[in-house]
Amino acid sequence: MTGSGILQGLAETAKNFVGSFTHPAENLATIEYPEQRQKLAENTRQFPFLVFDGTDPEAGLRCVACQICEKECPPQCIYIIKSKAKKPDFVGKPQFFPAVFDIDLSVCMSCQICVEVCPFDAIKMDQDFELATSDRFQGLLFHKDRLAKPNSHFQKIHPTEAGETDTRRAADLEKAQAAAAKAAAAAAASAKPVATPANSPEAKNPPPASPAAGTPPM
Amino acid sequence: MSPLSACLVLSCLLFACGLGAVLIRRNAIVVLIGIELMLNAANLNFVAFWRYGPNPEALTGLMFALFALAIAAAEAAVGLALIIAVYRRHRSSDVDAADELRG
Amino acid sequence: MSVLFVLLAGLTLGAAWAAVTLRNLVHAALCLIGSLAGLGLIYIQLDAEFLGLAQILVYVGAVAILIVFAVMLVRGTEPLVGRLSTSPWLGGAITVLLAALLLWAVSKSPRLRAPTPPAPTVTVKAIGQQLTRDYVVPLQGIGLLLTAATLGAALIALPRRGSNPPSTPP
Amino acid sequence: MNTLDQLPETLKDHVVGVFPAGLQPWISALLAIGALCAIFPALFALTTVLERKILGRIQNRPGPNRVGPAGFLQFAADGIKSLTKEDIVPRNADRLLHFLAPLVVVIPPLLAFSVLPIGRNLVALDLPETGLLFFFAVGASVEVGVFMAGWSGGNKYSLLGAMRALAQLISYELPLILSALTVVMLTGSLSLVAMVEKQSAVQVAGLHAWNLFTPWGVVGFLIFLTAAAAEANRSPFDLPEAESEIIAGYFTEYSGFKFALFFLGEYLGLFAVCGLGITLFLGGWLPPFTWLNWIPSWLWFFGKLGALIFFFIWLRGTLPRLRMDQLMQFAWTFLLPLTLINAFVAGLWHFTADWNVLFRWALSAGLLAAAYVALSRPFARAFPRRTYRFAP
Repeated sequence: MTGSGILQGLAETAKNFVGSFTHPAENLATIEYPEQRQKLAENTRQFPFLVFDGTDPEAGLRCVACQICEKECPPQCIYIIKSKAKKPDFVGKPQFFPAVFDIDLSVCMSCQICVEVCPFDAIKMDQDFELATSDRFQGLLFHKDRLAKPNSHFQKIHPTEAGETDTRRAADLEKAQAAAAKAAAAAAASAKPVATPANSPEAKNPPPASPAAGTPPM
Repeated sequence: MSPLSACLVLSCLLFACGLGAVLIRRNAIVVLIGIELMLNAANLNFVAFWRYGPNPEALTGLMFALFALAIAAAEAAVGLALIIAVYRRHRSSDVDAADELRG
Repeated sequence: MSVLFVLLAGLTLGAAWAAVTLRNLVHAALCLIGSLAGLGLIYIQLDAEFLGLAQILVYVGAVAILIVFAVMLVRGTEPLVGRLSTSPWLGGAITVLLAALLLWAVSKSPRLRAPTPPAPTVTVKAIGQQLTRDYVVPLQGIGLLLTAATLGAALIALPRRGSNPPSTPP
Repeated sequence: MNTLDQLPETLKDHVVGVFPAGLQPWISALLAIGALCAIFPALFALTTVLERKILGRIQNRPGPNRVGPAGFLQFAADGIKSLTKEDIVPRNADRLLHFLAPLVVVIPPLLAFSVLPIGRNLVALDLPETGLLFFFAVGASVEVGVFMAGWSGGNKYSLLGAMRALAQLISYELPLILSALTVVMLTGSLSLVAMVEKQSAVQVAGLHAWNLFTPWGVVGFLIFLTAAAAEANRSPFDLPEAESEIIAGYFTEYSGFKFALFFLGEYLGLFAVCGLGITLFLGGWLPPFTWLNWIPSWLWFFGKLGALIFFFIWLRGTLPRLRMDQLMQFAWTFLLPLTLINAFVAGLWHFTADWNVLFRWALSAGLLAAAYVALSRPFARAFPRRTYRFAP
């Protein structure tokens, strides 16, 4: 019958139309941004950010300004100036730290190469995309203060990766402390046969053997 | 200047416009427009005489105009079909172009 | 001679004059539509309501589109080249002569002095009854004629099977 | 009941009464024009929003709900947007025609509204002799506007769109007029008010004798709706402004306010044709049952108008667009013959008035069903149902 196709079509759309009122949850597929938000996949990545331990972004900053990421970055959008002074890192070994660390987000293409090459887990990819700004020049050039975010943020957005990083860092810390303790004991043993007073100065600040910083898993 | 004579003057002038177009203009479409005008001028006469005539109840003028309307529409259709056929043959809608029959 | 009639007559005449004198064919066709619509309104003003509206429906609705389609198919939209006509004076003289003759006849005829009769009441039922009683044969004739005209027009305008496709003008 | 029903009429009489006698006919005409020019464009504004919301709901999305309460100020946003947009006129356009075309497309539907009986004696222009003829004469002049729009833009695509639109308008005008003539044949007069009067006869169980409740009425109404959809360039017949094929059809070269005027003209055309359909087949302002006439008559008219508009929007959400050849073949080989047969069956219905209702219905409905099947077979063979490898 010629008209039957039309009637079936009309019935189908009528079902949709009525369904959208009776039980909107199943029928209406729209997520009304910005009130409702879509749950982002775990390894979604937008732009990099610097991770710092503890609460003080200056002291706890993991970045040691080794500038590998600056060299590796394909669009060259990272700009680092190494500071002269040093500060102890998480195992207590004095390291340099970046005086200036800029990333031009308008150039960055979110390729995550900087995260892969960073030996110190200092830079990770953030999931924040609401960065619209009216200032075309300085608006998207983020400086160190704006890039630094606590490790807790990193754990919130990338839980699995953060977990692995933390366990690895904890293992390194113990290895370094064990090495330091062993070195202290060795120093104490070698100092004891000569004279007991010699071991007091080394024991206080034993030169920590530089920890073989495990290269982060590729 | 009774309304009847006003209508007649108007239809004369319309008829003159139509005739002028037919005689003067070279383009076939304008000739057809002229013919349409002439037909409608005649129609106007019929309606004017029916309206101001002795017994309008007879409706003769009106009926004549109605039939003339239908015929004019049919004539326009056939006329335009002829123009398109002539155009396809002579590649131009100029009335003077179709003159093969001239001796 | 009401003001409305003069206005409508002016509109119709002006549009008719424009329809025949304009060089651009599409404008001419549209002016023809204007004049025919004006004529329809004059019919309504002459209490021939049914005829006036039928005129608008037939002409403004259908015949105008017919003429405009013909203008398109005959590629009349290119600006006309050359003079409007080869022998304007002869045609013009005949037209003016005829118009003068008609106008003289109109002004002389005795009937025009008669008083204007009251407006007749035209009911569509009366028209219908006339059509189906006194004018049955012409009605069937018109039906036949219109069918023949439509078929004829279609056949003439259709390209012959196998005739060469319309080549572009030289 | 009567006060609310005649409210617009009494209101107008009060206002007209204030003016001196000489001016009164002019004032009452002005009021009627003002009312029509206010109600229907307002209905247009409401319909644009309703259309987008209903289409959204059909496609499982909520539709516009940002501007105003639940999105019902969206028409103001669209209006302001189209008013502030730059009005570009192409260089080799024919300026005068380019300017006149939207007017010639918008004014006729407004004229057509004056003839429609909106309420119990609420008709702006009561033409006792030629109401329907006035409606079609005015409706036919939209085609001139469509051509002017298509040609004046100087753009080949818009001219092509205008040609398509004209072919469609003309070939669907025939079934529209003939199915309306079927009703005229049985009402005996061209006046729309008389048509509604005739449908107010009470048959059985207080049911008003709408023309829809007869076999030829149902088929006539369906044909009328199909032709009305084509006449208003709606849903399956919106080929002339098919964005996918020829950009925006005959109003490609328009922007800003003129484009909004075309949009307005199209919707007003739809309301006019729907209004006529209601007057012819759905008993104008008559309630279906006599005990329902405590609801004012003009509310019935606008209620039915809303129902028809919903139906057209629903149709738009369902059916894909017809190809040009399907469109033309459907009009000439299916719709027109069916309309003629329907006119014949209506005549039969009239002359079998004294038969038993059952026989009468069986005869007419049987004839129409046979005609429908006979006519749809060649059409279905010409356009066979497409079979897809993976879709059902």
